[in-house]
Amino acid sequence: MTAAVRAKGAGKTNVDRFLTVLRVVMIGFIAISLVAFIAQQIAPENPFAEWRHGDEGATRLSWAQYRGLLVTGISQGAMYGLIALGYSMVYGVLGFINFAHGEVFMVSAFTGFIVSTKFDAAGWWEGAAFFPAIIITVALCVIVSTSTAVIMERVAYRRLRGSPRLIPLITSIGVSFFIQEAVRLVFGPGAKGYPSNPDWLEERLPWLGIEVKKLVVIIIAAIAMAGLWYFVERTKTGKAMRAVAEDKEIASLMGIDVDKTIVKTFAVGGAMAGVAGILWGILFRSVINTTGFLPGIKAFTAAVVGGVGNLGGAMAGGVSLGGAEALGPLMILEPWGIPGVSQLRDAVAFTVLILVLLVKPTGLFGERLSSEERA
Amino acid sequence: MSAVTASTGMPTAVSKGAFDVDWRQIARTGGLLALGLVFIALTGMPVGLDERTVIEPWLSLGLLSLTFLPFVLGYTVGHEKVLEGVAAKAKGARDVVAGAAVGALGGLGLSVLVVLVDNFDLRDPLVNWSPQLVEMLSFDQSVGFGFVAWIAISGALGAAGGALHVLPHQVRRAVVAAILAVLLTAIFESFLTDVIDQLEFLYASRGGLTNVWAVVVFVVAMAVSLSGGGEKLGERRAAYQAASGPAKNRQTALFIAAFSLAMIIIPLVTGKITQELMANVGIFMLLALGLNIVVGLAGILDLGYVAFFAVGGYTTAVLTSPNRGPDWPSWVPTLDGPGGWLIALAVTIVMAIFAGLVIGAPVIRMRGDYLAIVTLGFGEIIRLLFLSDWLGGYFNGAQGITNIPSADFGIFEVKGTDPRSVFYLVMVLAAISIYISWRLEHSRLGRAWMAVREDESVAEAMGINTVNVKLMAFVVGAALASFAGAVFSAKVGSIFPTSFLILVSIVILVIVIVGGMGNIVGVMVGALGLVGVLGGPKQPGLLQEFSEYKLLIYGALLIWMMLNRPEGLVPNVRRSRELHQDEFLQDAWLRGEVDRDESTTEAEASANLADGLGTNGGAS
Amino acid sequence: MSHLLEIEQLSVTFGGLHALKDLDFHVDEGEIVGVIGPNGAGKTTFFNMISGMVTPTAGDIRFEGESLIGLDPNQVTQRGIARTFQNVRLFANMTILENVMVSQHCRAQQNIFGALFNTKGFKEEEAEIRRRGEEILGFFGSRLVGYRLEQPASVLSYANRRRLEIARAMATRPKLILLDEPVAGMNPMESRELTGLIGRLRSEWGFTIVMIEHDMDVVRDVSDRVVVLDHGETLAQGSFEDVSTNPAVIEAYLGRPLEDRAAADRPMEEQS
Amino acid sequence: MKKTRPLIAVLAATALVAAACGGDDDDSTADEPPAAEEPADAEEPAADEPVADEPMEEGALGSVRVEPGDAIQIRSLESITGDTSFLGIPNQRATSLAIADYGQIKGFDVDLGTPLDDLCSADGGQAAAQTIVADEQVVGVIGTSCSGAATAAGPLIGEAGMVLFSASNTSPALTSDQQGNAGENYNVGYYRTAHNDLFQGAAMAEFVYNELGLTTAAAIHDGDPYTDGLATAFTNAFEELGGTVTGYTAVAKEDTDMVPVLTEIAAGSPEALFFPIFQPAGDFIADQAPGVPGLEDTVLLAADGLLVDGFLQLEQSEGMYFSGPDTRFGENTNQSTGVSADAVLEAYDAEYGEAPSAPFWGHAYDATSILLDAIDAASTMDGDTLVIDRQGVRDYINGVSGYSGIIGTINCDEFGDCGSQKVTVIEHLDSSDIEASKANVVFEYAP
Repeated sequence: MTAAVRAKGAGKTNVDRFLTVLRVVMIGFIAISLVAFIAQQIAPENPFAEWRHGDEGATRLSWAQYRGLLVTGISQGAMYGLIALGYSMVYGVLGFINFAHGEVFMVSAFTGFIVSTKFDAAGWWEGAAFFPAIIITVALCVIVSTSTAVIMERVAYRRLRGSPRLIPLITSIGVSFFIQEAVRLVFGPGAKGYPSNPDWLEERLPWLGIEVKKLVVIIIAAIAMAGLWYFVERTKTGKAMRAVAEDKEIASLMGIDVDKTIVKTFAVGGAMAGVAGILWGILFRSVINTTGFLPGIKAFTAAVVGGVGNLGGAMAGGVSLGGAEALGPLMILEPWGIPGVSQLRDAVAFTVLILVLLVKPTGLFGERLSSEERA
Repeated sequence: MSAVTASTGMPTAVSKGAFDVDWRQIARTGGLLALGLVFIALTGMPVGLDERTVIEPWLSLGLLSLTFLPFVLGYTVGHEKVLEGVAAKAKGARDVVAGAAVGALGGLGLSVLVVLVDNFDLRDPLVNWSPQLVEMLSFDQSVGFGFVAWIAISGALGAAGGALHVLPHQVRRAVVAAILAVLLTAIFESFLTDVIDQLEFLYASRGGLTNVWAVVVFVVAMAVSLSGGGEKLGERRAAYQAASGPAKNRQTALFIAAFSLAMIIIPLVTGKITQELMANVGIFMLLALGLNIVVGLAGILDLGYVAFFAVGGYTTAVLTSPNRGPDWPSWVPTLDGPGGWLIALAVTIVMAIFAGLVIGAPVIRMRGDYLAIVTLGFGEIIRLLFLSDWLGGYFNGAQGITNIPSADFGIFEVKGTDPRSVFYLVMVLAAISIYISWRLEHSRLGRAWMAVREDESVAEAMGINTVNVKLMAFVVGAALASFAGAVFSAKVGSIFPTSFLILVSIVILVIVIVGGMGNIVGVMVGALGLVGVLGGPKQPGLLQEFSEYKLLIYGALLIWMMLNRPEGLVPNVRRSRELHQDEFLQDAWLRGEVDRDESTTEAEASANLADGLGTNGGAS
Repeated sequence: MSHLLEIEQLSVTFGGLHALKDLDFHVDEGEIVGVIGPNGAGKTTFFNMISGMVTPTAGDIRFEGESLIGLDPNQVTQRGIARTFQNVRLFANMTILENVMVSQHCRAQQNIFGALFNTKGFKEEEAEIRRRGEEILGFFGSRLVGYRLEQPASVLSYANRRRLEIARAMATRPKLILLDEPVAGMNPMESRELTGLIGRLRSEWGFTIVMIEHDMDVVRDVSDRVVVLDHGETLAQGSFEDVSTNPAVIEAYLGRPLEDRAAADRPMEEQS
Repeated sequence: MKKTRPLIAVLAATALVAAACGGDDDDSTADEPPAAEEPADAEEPAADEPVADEPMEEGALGSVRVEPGDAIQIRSLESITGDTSFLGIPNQRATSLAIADYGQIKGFDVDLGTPLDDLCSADGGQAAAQTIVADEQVVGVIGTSCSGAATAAGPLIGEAGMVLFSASNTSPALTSDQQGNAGENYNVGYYRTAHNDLFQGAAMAEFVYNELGLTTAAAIHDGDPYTDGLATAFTNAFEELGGTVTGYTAVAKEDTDMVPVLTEIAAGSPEALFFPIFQPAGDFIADQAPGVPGLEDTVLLAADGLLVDGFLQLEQSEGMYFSGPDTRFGENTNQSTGVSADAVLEAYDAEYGEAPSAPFWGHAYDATSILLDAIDAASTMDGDTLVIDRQGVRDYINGVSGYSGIIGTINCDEFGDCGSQKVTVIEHLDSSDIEASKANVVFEYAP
């Protein structure tokens, strides 16, 4: 905390100087990369073009390709955002990172797989029957993921209230591994394929060229986000949540049942992850027991990028991160002629996290934390 | 919730009746047991471990995986936590009844499962929903037999568990010890026969203790326990802990000497399997010792600790292997031949320190939990860089660096094909690590780490440069991890990015936590118990059969430890105080120990208490 | 002449709220200055700012002629300013001796190699740190020494915790000690005793002391000079007698509803 | 404290037992490892052999004596847990079937012992190999599943005089570059029936360039040594043929959103895209590639990693080409056991209730029967005792030529490559009839 408010001048240590250099280097690197990228895209004959793979020269992307990248980034980011909401809410209320939140998402995607294959076998996953089928599937996914989150809280976290804050974090790592492994053992290793989507979902919109399913993902994410916002800002339960997030003790003095509110927070976060899970299933049509792990961590990254505790920020952070992942390797690394940039995508995502925490530790849109959490 | 009779220190035989039990609690525990058993059955453990015999011919590891829970829960359901000075419930038939009820309820879960599996086909999502499961659960008899059998077996085990309460304290301990002795002798068959070939007579030819020897082991263990063998050890330990000053130092020295001697002798008499196992344990012990400094002493949760292991491994590999990437400039030497490894080790340590600084500096000012995630990110970044095609010219990407020569010391060569030599090398490095940890813990740096762990901003106000101090923890931890990396690459002879997954960080963390954060002995016990028995992320342990379930057990263990024993098996006194601060304060308050020699008013004591709780939450 | 501590036009705002405003203040070597004022007057913020935990929005703090602005708390301590906390913040799980030893960190020279190789210099310094620790604890009579040395600080009584906090501040070898309500929560006998100790801190150890205190008896007994803060501004300065008869001060203490004070006090507790 | 007491008692008990039983012959056990302390009067040759007391004719590596009533020991070392178990389990099972079909050798049973796990990693392979070599009765090992495991296990097993015979390692480093140069990790005593990656890469390149007539191609691997090696082999061979490689990149195994990497590939507008990776990443590439502008008409090709039912059943895999070992075993019959491929599959299904999950079961079966043949050929009877000459086992396998196995005709080269070296490319037409697709061979490569 002291770092955030330090004035320039006397107290600079070597670490500070190193960090300043690091910030400058990272931002400078990104700036140069972007310039190089743009130069390479505009004109194949320029000094930057030679940075690329030697003789091949610069390759230019078409508008359709940019659009494809952007849409995929946003739809991926929307899912990160949905998961990030759960992180953000739990962090806001309990002040710890629920590492296992990604597994809630995975459990939902798994439920979706099981239910959808059953519907498919019954011939319900196409034609008009698809709509009732998908609604039932979504409902089941949300129910399962919500219960997972609530059980998790009851079994693993409730007893840890008030213990040093790294303890629940470590516990949640254990929970995460346990769920991952339990799913692998009970449902078998290997990827599970969703049935094929109805054709209309796979088609592209004539005027935008966007795949319908990605558009659906973005729209549903937006609706879920709006619903959540309404819930937290306007309903009584939502207000109770904010009160608990601000100060548990005072909230309980005000007659708010803190335990219940915390359970509700987990439930709402779980439901959001549940929605993300089934969207994931429709978008990628495949799920494996580790599906939740990396997206979970990335979603946390998204929450930090947007500013922890800030719901709108979580969504914005998710979309930013999705965009950065989709475009970053191509725009930042590729211009330097680095081969196999997509391999480094996760590295880019984590670098975004580090950069945000170095440059703006409160996230792009500011944190909303209770006073005790800000320490 | 009735029957509270005053405890007179002896189990009161009189109780209000065998059926005067808390039925709600029983229903709850029984339900949980049923769920747990069904879950275990569906993970495939019973069938998967059925091949492995524990006691020939009737008890397999698979069967054991289903039967130990009813016993344990049967015991715990009757088990009331007795607070000193608070009345306890009377023991007696009601414990047995409660245990039996819980066991039977749990068994009912399996009974229902066997009927369901037999009649419905859910194999599509549930892979272990198989005919083999039915076969196993019904003991190759009819399903009806299985149905009845599980209620009976589980009920009987629960009752047996509950019956333990009825036994006098000493006998109870002896029985538990004897059961454990039989199971351990059976389960550690491969280890015991590897250490002493002649022990093979204990076991049947296809594995498993024979009935006769099972009984013998049981009786012997019981006799030893009843004769007070265990007690004496316990007394010795207590005496050691109570001792202080030169007496304690002498005892410590004696213990260290005995331990070192054992470490030198054991590999000489054991076979290669054990040596290999111990070499692997040693590598993880090195890693855990390093992480212990970071997490245990300085209180920094580093989830990317594997990065330093990777840096250590790769640096040594690059410096010694002729097969490193082609893009290295020629001035980077290839150090094979005598002493080469030592020089490489020196460079490796420097590189690890450098990595520690580079990774540490950006994260060190972050909040504890942010730091955890960011270090995890760094761990991944480092692995991805080693894996990438971009740096493939240096680190061979996915193909890894192979043909890493053995560590040649001229007079003594440490090579992977000779696990004993690896073990000795690891032990020397572990001794160095332990020495470093111990020296630093008791220096001003160690005190500063503790202060930072307790309350960072106060530490800062007391003139401690917390950034430097934490960075130092990072760097020392990194250097110790690089030891492990250097040995690892010389031992395996090849190094791939897949050896450095996040999982490794987590496993090391589990070792530190299970053993006891901040305690060197605890870390050693943790490494031995976890990597030695269950196995490391890519290393088999004694229980090779468990490798499929290893991570599940790691996860469950982590949760259980955090909930019930956050200070670990061998706790660091201070650390455990910290983790149980409220309880300590309450205890102290209850016992009136807050301040005997002063006029302590009640208000003061409660202020005391409140204050303790306050600092508890405030530290970050 | 130049003062030991000199504060000029110091201001700080928290989210638009002026916690301190244009504060001028100075302490001379060997003085004991009492800082009083109603709750929420900005006293603790004032200490936090001197000790580097909060960076002022404007103004300057000079210690021995050098500015402290922008320094980390540990650097401030290094320069010779130590403090205690209003809500006693000991290292509760470290032993009493360790609490005092760890506070000498910034006065010790030995590095990691000394510790590793157990050099002569290291051993001597450790012994010296220990000796000094015991000496400082001995200052408080028999309460913190003997068998107590190896006990965790958490077992201490409230009063003893306050004493240990002062001992810990002394261990950093400061020139100036900032005491934040040193006798809060003590019974009259204990606070009388501590008042005497504060006087001895100056006479025997040569510390200059700035002290926030609500107990007017203590303030009167030891302070050479008293500063009254209210709403982040200096209300009055001078000897206790002058100040206590100042009508503005009386007004500030009596003329405000309690709730108001409590609310205004909150932001200052945030620096943890 | 209370809780730890029983444990202590157990330890004490164990220690007592150990002391009691170990006491009387402690000395003899302690000397057994060929350490250094032994007095210099020992004249026995290379002390590794425990029972080399009889000076009989034997090869440089010593021999194994199997007493009457004992069994000949071989081991299985495959990846049988975790994500790669789909690869290792069929190998291990086929090995058991082959042993059962083969029957006794000179009246001695063959025992596979407890199946060992290579954990698909170097460290796992090494640890398991250490377990194997601890038992000096072991003659040979069928395994490993993963090349990385063989890299670490090979030296140990080779040094112990045993043979390591793999059914699914394909890395050129383990054998040779096919030009007569030993690979970096070649060890004497290592053999495999799987094809060398260089073959498959060349086969695919040949197919794309000559059969499909495409001149530009790109390749994607997933950071697995196998896929990286194969993709490299393909691009090298393709360029050698005169084609242009427009892109060579990688994804992470956990990636799901492939649009960025495909866009990167699309920038070079390749006519063919070879991604010899595994599920699930392969699913996403096949699914998303047609939607990326610039890749609509690109021919998608994959290798045996995706030649699995789970992938072939996906609609999006239709129209793709797959290279892989020739799995049209049909009437092929193993000459040692006289069992045909179909019969093995039938037995497999009867025993394990499912079809093999990876195509290397036939390779494992043949590897096992060749090893057993070699043991038969290299062993002699000494009274009632069977004496197996370790060097003889190797010599026999080195000399294998024209062996007719389930996977075809097997010839071993000097670096242990014993595969039938026949790679086929199939065209996948119908995701609802994958058996037909598997049989739809459009290209054969057998140099």
